[in-house]
Amino acid sequence: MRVWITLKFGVVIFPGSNCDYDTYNVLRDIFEQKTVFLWHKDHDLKKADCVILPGGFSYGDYLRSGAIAKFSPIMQEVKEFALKGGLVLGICNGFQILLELGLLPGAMLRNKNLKFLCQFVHLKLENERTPFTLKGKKGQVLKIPIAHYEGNYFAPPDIIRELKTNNQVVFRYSDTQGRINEETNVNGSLDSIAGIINKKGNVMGMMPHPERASEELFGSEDGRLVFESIVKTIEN
Amino acid sequence: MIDKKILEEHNLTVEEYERIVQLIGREPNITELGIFSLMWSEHCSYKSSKIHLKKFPTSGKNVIQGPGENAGIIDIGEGLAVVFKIESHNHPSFIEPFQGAATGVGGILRDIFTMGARPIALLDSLRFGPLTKSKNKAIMDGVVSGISAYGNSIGIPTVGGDVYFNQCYSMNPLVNVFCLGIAKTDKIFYARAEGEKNPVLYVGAKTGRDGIHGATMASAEFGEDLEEKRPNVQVGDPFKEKLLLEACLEVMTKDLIVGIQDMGAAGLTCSTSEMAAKSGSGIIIDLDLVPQREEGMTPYEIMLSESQERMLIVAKKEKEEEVKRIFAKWDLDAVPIGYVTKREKLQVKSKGETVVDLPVEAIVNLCPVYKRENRFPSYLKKAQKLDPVPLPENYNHILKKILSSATIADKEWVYRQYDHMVQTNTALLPGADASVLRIEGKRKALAITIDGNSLYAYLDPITGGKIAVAEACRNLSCVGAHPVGVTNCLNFGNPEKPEIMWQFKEVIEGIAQACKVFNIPITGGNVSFYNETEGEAVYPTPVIGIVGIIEDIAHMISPGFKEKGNAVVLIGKNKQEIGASEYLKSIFKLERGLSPQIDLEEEKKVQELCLEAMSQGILQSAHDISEGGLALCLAESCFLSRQKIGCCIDLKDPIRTDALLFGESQSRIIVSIRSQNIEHLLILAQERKVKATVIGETGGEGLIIHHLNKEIINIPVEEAYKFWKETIPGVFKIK
Amino acid sequence: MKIRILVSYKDSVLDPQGQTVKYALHTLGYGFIKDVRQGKVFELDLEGISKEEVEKVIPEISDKVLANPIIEKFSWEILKKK
Amino acid sequence: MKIRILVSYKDSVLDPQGQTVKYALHTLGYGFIKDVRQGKVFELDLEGISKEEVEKVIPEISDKVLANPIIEKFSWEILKKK
Ligand SMILES: Nc1ncnc2c1ncn2[C@@H]1O[C@H](COP(=O)(O)OP(=O)(O)O)[C@@H](O)[C@H]1O
Ligand SMILES: [Mg+2]
Repeated sequence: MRVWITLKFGVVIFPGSNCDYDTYNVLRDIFEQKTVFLWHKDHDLKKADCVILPGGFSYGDYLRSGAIAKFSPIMQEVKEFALKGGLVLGICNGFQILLELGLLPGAMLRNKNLKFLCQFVHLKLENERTPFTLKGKKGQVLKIPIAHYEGNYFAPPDIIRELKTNNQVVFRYSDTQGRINEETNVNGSLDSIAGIINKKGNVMGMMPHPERASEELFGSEDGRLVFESIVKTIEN
Repeated sequence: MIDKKILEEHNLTVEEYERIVQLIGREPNITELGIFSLMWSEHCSYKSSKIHLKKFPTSGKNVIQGPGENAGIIDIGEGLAVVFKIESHNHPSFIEPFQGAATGVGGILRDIFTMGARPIALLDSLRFGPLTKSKNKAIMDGVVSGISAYGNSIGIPTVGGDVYFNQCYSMNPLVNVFCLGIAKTDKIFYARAEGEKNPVLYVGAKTGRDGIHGATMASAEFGEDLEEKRPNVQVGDPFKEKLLLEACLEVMTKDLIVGIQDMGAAGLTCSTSEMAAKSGSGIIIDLDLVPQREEGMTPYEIMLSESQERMLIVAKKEKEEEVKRIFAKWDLDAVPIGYVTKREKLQVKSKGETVVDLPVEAIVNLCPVYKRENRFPSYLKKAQKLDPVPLPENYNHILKKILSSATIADKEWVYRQYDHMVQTNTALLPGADASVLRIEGKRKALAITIDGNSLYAYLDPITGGKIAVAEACRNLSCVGAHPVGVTNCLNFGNPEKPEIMWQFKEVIEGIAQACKVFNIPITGGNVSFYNETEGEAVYPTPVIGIVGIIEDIAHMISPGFKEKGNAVVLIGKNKQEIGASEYLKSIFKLERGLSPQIDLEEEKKVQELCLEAMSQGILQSAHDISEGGLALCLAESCFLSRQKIGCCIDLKDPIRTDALLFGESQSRIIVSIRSQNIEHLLILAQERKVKATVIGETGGEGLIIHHLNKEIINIPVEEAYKFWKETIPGVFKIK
Repeated sequence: MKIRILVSYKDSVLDPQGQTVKYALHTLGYGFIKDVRQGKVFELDLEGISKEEVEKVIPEISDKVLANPIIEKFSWEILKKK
Repeated sequence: MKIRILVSYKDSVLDPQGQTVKYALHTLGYGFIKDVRQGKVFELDLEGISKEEVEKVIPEISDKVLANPIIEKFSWEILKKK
């Protein structure tokens, strides 16, 4: 007998991805979603409803993070999928790839202290009207870890303006109360930007790792909001 | 023609050379000599340490593999085994801190996944000179970045470690890296070359003129001619290693290979000859087939190259093609360079000629074993003598100074550069007594810690050895784990000096005794000698890595106070021991006195009590007393509590106040507990004849300590916290 | 043919690495250094390709792969063999 | 005065980045690229220092701060102002 599952996540594996299994396991075990891996050399998205580009060091982050992965065969499909309105989430290195690919505006510079940063941060949810955050409340503060060396978001002034006018900034680094200042801006990102979405509202990139904050055992479950929102979106 | 000079260049003595000639029945050619120089080096042959390492207990019912392979293996039940090992990369990290440390990580990772285990945790044990010298700062900065760059990129979390600072490490920093992997007990792989005509495959990076003589360099004391001894240090390629890791583990899921061995120090030489020797077989390879990065490499260079990210595989004849296919999937070549033979020989061809033809037994197992002379060190008596120091007036002031000593201060500056969460198994993050890792889908969890106070070992080697083990076990018991296996890295000076050799044998004796009392096997480790510059040796530095099991992760305990109004209980006895303390070092600039003493049986009982109380779920927090003493342990218990809960303590012991606060007496643990459970804990203690004393209560914003009804410490937790937290970042701040 | 391509941040993008180097040099007493910018250099060995093609292909490669136009600029030259 | 210093791995030293870039360019069809080496470039603005001193001090800086002589080599030039 054939079981129909309407919902399917595709997690892309690039050479050098290292949060691929973390993300896969969380989706499969915690959210009990049908989840498949997508191989960078393939052209097949396996009918995924949502494609996730996981964290890691694709191609060792050599040259620039995401600079080489963007040329993978699978990414040409992901691009098409995105342009057709498919849901694409880039986490950390995945975000960097989306920037390099031009699916999201801007670029990443090295963290302001020129060091890799692995720690919990607090995020202020700025836009809850996205497929990735609709289970949240505006202004809500989430505790989710970051782990990156190049997460210092940069874009020319006109782009920044545009991001704001279109309400494309989804997450900003803040303190526990949602206050935003130099200190809470751990990596030096312009406007404390931690996550953005494209105009169309179907492609989001974020530096923090929601998959690392989906089980109580690891100190926070706030990351669930992102995955639960996607599930809700697609189910409707 | 081999002459004295050539022998010196190869760190071989005339006697050793004569032995070689006698073993192979002729004069070796230069390539063959090179091979012996690597395999008979201290680093590979353990010729000076073997007889002492024999003292270690290495067996136990859960031991699947003890010393002798790339890593040790312990059965943890449910069809799973942990594979772990520690390696040093001291000399390279001094010469080129970033790449030296990075390739150190790469090396130990290969030791683990070459056995079929997926690495799930790294720990690093670091020793540097004082950060007041910019050179030491630069080394630390480089080493930490190097470990971070390699470990983060390949996606293995660095979940813990330790950092000590001492003058003796100024020209001799120590970088020891520990790695642990998980394997299925029925899918473990060894360095074997079995089955005549089975193909020998070379996989991974191309061979270049990297670190030729590297292995022997690691066995030659630095002198004025340091410049000359500097080889071209290798550059690590974590991306390549990640591909290698995934490809090897994928190959191992299928029934395709008979053996595999990483090419670490001593590269092709070591892997070919060891695999053959362990299987009583031979290997023949053709160097023309070895992938090469540079033009015109000689057989000597190819055999001795230490290029990173390479492995040697003996595949099953008929499976060669499938192995190649899997490596191709990961954009790697698997190149057949030879095959297994029946004759127990290593044969190497180049340009159609045989350039090496040696009995593997001679290369691998017949290196002379030395029983080096050892003598009681002249410094010791004097160093152990401690004239009484004046009692301080202001203990708040003293506490602040100790909190700001680099060795005591918070190490977040280091571990936040490491991705310690990737693989999402890290249940207890760095900063606790031990790191705890969830085992996917299991109730059980793993706890890992790494320890070694070299000042103790310097002032009392045998006790230093015992304490290194005891403290590691104590750290495990503080998170709720019982120890199951030990690995160790022994960092010492020049073993040809009798006083160094004495330190070595004493420390080993101490480690061995402790392991026997705790009934834990040593499954492997590493010895690093010649850690000295211009005759100045490092303090004897045993680094002990111990793996423990928490039967139910729900019982995991962390060091920070949890709630106001809990009772603070001291398990163990306060003693008047002040020698070898951080207090003497940072306040009086004294590194002397007798190290704290230890009664291993008592230590064991203290730990058992702690574990029993945890399994009954009556403890809120537990933190062991070590460097900085009781006062520091209390301070940290406040710092590590979410809301920085303070505590009010009342001590009655009739001993010197400074010794009471800052002395480093062993076998003590501070726990916090709800008042309704105090009775129960005290009864458990009585049953075990362990001393347990309620010494105060959690709560308030201050760390307050009374001694004999006199307030001696009263400082806001937030204020004390700043000194502890900001010391190391302060040193590295970019203005 | 040997090609050298230099990639560096646009002036509008601040370069913390350069700043750190400058700071380090100052503390070492090299006060006469007013500014430091750090970038990347690529040296390519080309074979079987004409000068004309190079003129076309190198800017293409630089723009598409070696540099990120949002933050970086590039320049290139043909190295004469010694 | 503007100085440009190029720092790169010695030829005998593995250059993982360069190798990976080369691999990427090949898969993109630029097969005529036989080798890629990646290095760093530093551009320094100097003030109040004579040409002679520069000749002395730049190699010193490069050797001590910008490059690690064990694995890296450097070259430098004075940029003529446009
Ligand atoms: N201090 C020690 N205690 C126990 N075993 C040791 C020690 N030092 C080395 N060994 C064992 O000797 C063998 C060879 O060590 P080593 O050369 O470091 O391994 P590798 O060649 O894989 O680096 C290993 O199995 C190691 O566990
Ligand atoms: Mg090995």
